[in-house]
Amino acid sequence: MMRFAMNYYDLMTAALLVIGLYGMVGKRNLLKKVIGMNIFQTAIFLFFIQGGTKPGATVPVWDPRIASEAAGYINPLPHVLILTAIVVSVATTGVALALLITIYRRYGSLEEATILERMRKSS
Amino acid sequence: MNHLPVLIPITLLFSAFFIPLAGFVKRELAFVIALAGVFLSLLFSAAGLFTVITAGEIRYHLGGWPPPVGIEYALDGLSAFMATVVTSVGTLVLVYSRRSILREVPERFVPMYALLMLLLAGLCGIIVTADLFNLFVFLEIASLSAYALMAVGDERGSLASFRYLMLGSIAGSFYVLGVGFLYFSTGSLNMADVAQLLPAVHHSRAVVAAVILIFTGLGLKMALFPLHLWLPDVYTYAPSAVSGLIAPLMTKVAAYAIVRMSLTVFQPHYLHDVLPVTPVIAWLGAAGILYGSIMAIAQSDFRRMLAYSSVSQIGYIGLGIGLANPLGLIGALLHILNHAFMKACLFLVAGSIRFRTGRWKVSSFAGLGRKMPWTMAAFTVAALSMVGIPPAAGFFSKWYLLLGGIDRGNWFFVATILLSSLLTAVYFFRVLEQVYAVHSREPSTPVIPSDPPASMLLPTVILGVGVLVLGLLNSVIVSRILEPVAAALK
Amino acid sequence: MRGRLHNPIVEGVSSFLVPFIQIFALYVITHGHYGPGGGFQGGVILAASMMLLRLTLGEEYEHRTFSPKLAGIVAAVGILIYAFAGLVPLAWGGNFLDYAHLPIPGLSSAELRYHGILIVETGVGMVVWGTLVTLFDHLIGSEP
Amino acid sequence: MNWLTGVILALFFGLLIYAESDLPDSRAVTAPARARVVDLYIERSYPDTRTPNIVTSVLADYRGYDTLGETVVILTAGLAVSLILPRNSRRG
Repeated sequence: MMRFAMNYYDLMTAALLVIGLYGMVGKRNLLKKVIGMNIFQTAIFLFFIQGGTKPGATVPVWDPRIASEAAGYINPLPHVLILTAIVVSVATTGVALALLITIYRRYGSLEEATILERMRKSS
Repeated sequence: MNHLPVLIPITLLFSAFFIPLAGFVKRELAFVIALAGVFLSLLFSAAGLFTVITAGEIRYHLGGWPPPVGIEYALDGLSAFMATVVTSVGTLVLVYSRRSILREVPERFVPMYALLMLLLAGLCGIIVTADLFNLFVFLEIASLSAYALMAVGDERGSLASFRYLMLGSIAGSFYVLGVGFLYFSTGSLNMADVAQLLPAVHHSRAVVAAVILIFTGLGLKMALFPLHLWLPDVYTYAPSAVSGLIAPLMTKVAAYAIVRMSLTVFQPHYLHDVLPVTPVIAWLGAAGILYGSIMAIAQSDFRRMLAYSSVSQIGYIGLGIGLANPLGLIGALLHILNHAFMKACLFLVAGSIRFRTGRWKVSSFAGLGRKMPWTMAAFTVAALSMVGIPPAAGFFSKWYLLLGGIDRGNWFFVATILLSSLLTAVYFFRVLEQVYAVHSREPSTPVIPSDPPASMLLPTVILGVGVLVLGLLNSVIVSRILEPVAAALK
Repeated sequence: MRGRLHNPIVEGVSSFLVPFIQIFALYVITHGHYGPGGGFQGGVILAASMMLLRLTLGEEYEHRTFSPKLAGIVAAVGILIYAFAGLVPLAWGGNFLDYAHLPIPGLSSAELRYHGILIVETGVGMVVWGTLVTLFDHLIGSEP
Repeated sequence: MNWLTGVILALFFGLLIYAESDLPDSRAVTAPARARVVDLYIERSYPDTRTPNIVTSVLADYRGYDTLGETVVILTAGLAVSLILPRNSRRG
């Protein structure tokens, strides 16, 4: 039976992913594309983290009362994967901003149309 | 000595870590460490290839933990073959790059070599890994260094590289989202493990979405036909040494990842009968072949022409993968090898012309045949091989693709391959004619162009000769390395 | 950064706070074993304290204490710590990154792994610290 | 151009909803995401590494190579920015 009553997180993930993709593809300003990229990557973090939750489970830090009873802790693996994805997102944004600075210094604008037009004029 | 799988990327990583430190001491050390690192990695890859051929697959548990718990490296015929291709072309282009970088981007010599090594390490990491998420991490290492390396050539390189960064980050995010769906459906990240768990959830919608997302992401990285928009600008405005390294390798490793996905993770019949993934790749590849060749004919800038010819050659590889039969796969893998050598040679020729004359418009190549004899000889060999003239390697990979197409019984693909050889001939003979037949109109060109210095000329010629040698050796390569790999498709 | 106005209150408070921020950062790095924390988070806090000084006390002063060259060296040394923590077990019969084969005498394999993780976390902390300060200097650095 | 982006976004949204409707509910005890690997992590993490924080033990030990790659990603970003934006030599 298709679980149509989708939980709230899946809907929010899909919405954020689409907003982020729109930001990257639809927007003409380069900085807004970078912001769109960040929204897109944050939505992926949400998707992974909410996939790892369990009802009534605590933070995955070993404590004697729960000991190694698996149902007591939430799933640690998505958290590990997301730490890596966050670092990748920071690195990509850093390089993107560096590129934006060189583009702005050379062409004086971040609007894609003006840049292309100035580029055509200068070549 | 079964540490081979991890030694291939690790040697590159260590040389990348030492370069910044050495750079503080003496600038020239950066090049020496880089060359040593890539050559050592080439030795390990060759040793790995030999061990795999004789003794079979090597499985390596990182951190000492067995697969589902830890990350696993697997060196089999396919990955050892790819690692050798990447490190051999990498070594040759690195030898070439010193003078070219000193000419074009002199003041950033140290970070340049550190990033070149990280790029190669990322590519080797993708090739050797058998873990889905680990592939994403090394894909990002390779991509990040490629974004930066391509932005420092021409002044228009920054915008081209920014667009490539946008599309590359979309590709990476699609891939990791697909892996996420796979993980939540099967519960494991190890490729072999997921392959066993998949049949149980074959018809789950999450797995279908995962297939679509993963193949779209890797297709974007591979610049398969409709997803190739970032490629022409980036290869045109990158420094010549960088495009000489990235053009032959980066898209091929993405193609390898697609082959790895279709062979190891998702069973070939699943991608052909249940989900029409391989037919779509085949048709996109065929369309890419034609589109790339036609656009290449229309170009006047030599590097942009090579970029569009790359799009069409990647179409061949996509077609080979899409045919999903042993002959097609052998054709695709052999074309990855041949095209890596051919495209590296062509881009190094472009870099040599730019190094000597600063020109890249094909119309201005008049009379270079006499003035740069050795470079143009290498160019001729590579051009003939691209067109598919027998003794050179290019003919044999197209031959296997033709057999694959016939075996599949799709005559449109066969016609596409034959037609595109003609189209390729058109734009390469146009350059050859310019280089040899046309006399340079200006009486004495301001700079008397002659062959570039030995450190640039030797790699170009070796690649040219290599294209011929690969042609002669193709039967050995196919029977010893590629046939066992393609057997999985039976 | 350009034309920075010397404001004694801002300078005083920030130079007073920075040491405590840095100690907290070291706590976060080493606390990774027992709770949320670890190399990345600690390294970022360390880098943030450097950035605070660069913003308030101006680059000239800061470059004397933590120059971009030193940031590069710290990052390189950090990654080498991590890489050698992976390479050393190879010589003692383990696989790459197998802390149980680290040559620290007198520790059971579990404690060896415990200390292996600590070494690795400090390496990561140094890399993140050095790299983020380099990123800050290049992105915020004035026109070349 | 924007009708094409509209089509792409609509297809993408449809794909996500289509996929998430069939995602195994991670709350269920038998969810595959847990059964296969994660229960091993939770049970063996403390005995194996004596570190209470299971995330750190998975991050640095079980999947330590991912974190090495991650640290190299940060290093690549630092080198990339220092390549794209050359610092003026005055400040070394």
